[in-house]
Amino acid sequence: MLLDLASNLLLLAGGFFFCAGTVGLLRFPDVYTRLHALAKADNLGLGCLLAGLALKADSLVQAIKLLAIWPLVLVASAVVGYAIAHRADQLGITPWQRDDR
Amino acid sequence: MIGSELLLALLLLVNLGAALVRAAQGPTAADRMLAALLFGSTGVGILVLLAVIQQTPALIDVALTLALLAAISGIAFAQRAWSQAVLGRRRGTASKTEDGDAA
Amino acid sequence: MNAALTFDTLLALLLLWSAWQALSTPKLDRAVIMFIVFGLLLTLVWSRLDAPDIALAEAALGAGLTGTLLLDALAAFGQTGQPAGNTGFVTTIKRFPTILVLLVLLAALLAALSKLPLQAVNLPAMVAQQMPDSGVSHPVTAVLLNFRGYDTLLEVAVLMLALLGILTVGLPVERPLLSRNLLVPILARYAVPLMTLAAIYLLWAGSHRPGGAFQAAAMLAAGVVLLNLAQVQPRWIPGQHWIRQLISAGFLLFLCIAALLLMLNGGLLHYPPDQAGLLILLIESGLTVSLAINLAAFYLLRSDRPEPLPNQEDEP
Amino acid sequence: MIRGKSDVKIMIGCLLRRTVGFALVWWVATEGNFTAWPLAVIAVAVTVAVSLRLLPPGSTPGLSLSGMAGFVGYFFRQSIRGGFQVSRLALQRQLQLRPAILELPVTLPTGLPRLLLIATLGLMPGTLGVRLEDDLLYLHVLDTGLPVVEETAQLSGHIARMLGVNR
Repeated sequence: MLLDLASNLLLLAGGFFFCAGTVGLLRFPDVYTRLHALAKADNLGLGCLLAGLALKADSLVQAIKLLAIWPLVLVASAVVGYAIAHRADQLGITPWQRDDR
Repeated sequence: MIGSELLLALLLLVNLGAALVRAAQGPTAADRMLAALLFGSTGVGILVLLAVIQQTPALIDVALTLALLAAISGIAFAQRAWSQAVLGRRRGTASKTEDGDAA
Repeated sequence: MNAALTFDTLLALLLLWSAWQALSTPKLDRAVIMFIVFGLLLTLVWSRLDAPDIALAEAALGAGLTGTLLLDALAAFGQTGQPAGNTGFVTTIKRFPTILVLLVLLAALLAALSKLPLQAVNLPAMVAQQMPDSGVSHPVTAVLLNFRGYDTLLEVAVLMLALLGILTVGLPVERPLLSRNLLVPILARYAVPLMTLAAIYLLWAGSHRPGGAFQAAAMLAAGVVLLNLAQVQPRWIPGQHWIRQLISAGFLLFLCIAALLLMLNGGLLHYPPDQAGLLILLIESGLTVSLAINLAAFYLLRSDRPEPLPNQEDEP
Repeated sequence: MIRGKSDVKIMIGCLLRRTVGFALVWWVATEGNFTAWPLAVIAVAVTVAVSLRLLPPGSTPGLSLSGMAGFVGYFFRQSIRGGFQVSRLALQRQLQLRPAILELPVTLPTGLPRLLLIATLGLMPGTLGVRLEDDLLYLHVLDTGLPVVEETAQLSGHIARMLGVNR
């Protein structure tokens, strides 16, 4: 089935982005860069995952309900990301710079 | 195709475990909080997958609740809790750990 | 290959590890954040155990409200709490009576546990048998509000007692926000109507699927807390009597209906099967409002004495 | 504050839009179950009342539908790009980050348009809003070589078209 294939591909992509976000959280050097990793990779991962599951949903309204989770998480993570970056800046945390030795 | 969802849920759970390492290491309070935020978004993903795997649509409501509420502790952290005293150090560099006791 | 078993084992290990981290660290911020993480893992555990009701309550209370409350407490105490690691000889002596009492309690509990008959009654079957008389179609709501209504009554009373305790010990003074940003008020103004709708949805859902008064109240209380963080809703002060009146109102409604049924039917909270559905919805609505204000009061109720040191740091 | 006829019109339009909107949300949440319609009516009424209290009619800008379609399309494209870019940066054997804080002038009017810009930039490739001071936006960027200025201008354009304001 084409739909099943597309759904599984989306699920796979979701898993990939989630992993990339976690690797970013572990490897990136400071608060700001880690926020980047979370805000972009994780949210895209969740979007792919929800879209993949929505393709397999029993009814249209259930698919919409699944997809409706995404904007909620997006808005929340955008506001929290800005709040934490703003507070970090206010505390005088300077962004990590590459030491060009 | 329940198998693929279960494997993906397992993968996300491994991600949570890795994020738990970041929450334990810090070095700053903000880094721990970021790990908690990752728990929020990844947790929503796992809950939705479990809803499909276990055929329990009610878990989608749980995911929705989590999505609506996960932001509040992050905002409370940024606006009320994160102060210089908690932070300790001005430069947030990964090489130095603030906690000598980081597990 | 058994992916489900691997998943459950890993989940259990993560849960135990985060619990250990939260308890063992001497640093308060780490303990609090680990506790938030622990709550999120617990939500997943309840989901795996096929208990979506408890998962929903844990997601609403544990991940949303408790974490926020603890972070607020952390900000109030700072890092001044002495490290937990100083176990000198004197402290051990001081703690000895406490440890002794706890050990005796543990022994008593273990003794009681060993006497407990295993699988004495088949509870799910009994619940299913009585379901037609309960007035609702979701077993957990039926158990909580019909078959064991007095239990819920007592739980609500416990929350009220907690608030009474806070009022007795003395409210903390209000502290201004450390940081303000312009996005949070906008988020609050757009999100809180949605959270209200979600709360009523959870209340409705409680009659036939996971949901109910506690979860709806937690959602509403979280909305009030968000409004407070956005500086749309100012702190509550003890002089505002409507807070106490509303908190008592839900409890009193529950009590009145219970007393009425006692007089009519001769049993505490024995609903007549025909009106059970409506009565339960009425009680749940009253409880939701009371519980929401009670939960939000833990966070919003502050002493009306002024803050001695204003500490404004941010742009207006 | 309802004074003239036009205010009444605004009020009615606002009520109508919000009622329909929240009823749709209720329909999705209950998965199309309308057995409990009296409760649904109460729920929508309470929600509309709360939303009127928090966002009085006239405080929300009118949305242009075509502008919104453009914004959503741009948002999708850019968030996919952003996800790929962060993944690439995270998975490289050696970290290739060249982060910095840039100052950009903002031309969007104050209020919602600016705030939407900051919020959206946090989800776009390589940018994260840090501070807004007068007309200057401080952005943390992952790589100084990225076309941040052009992309921010494009995003501002989409927001301006969606909300019907000048950039």
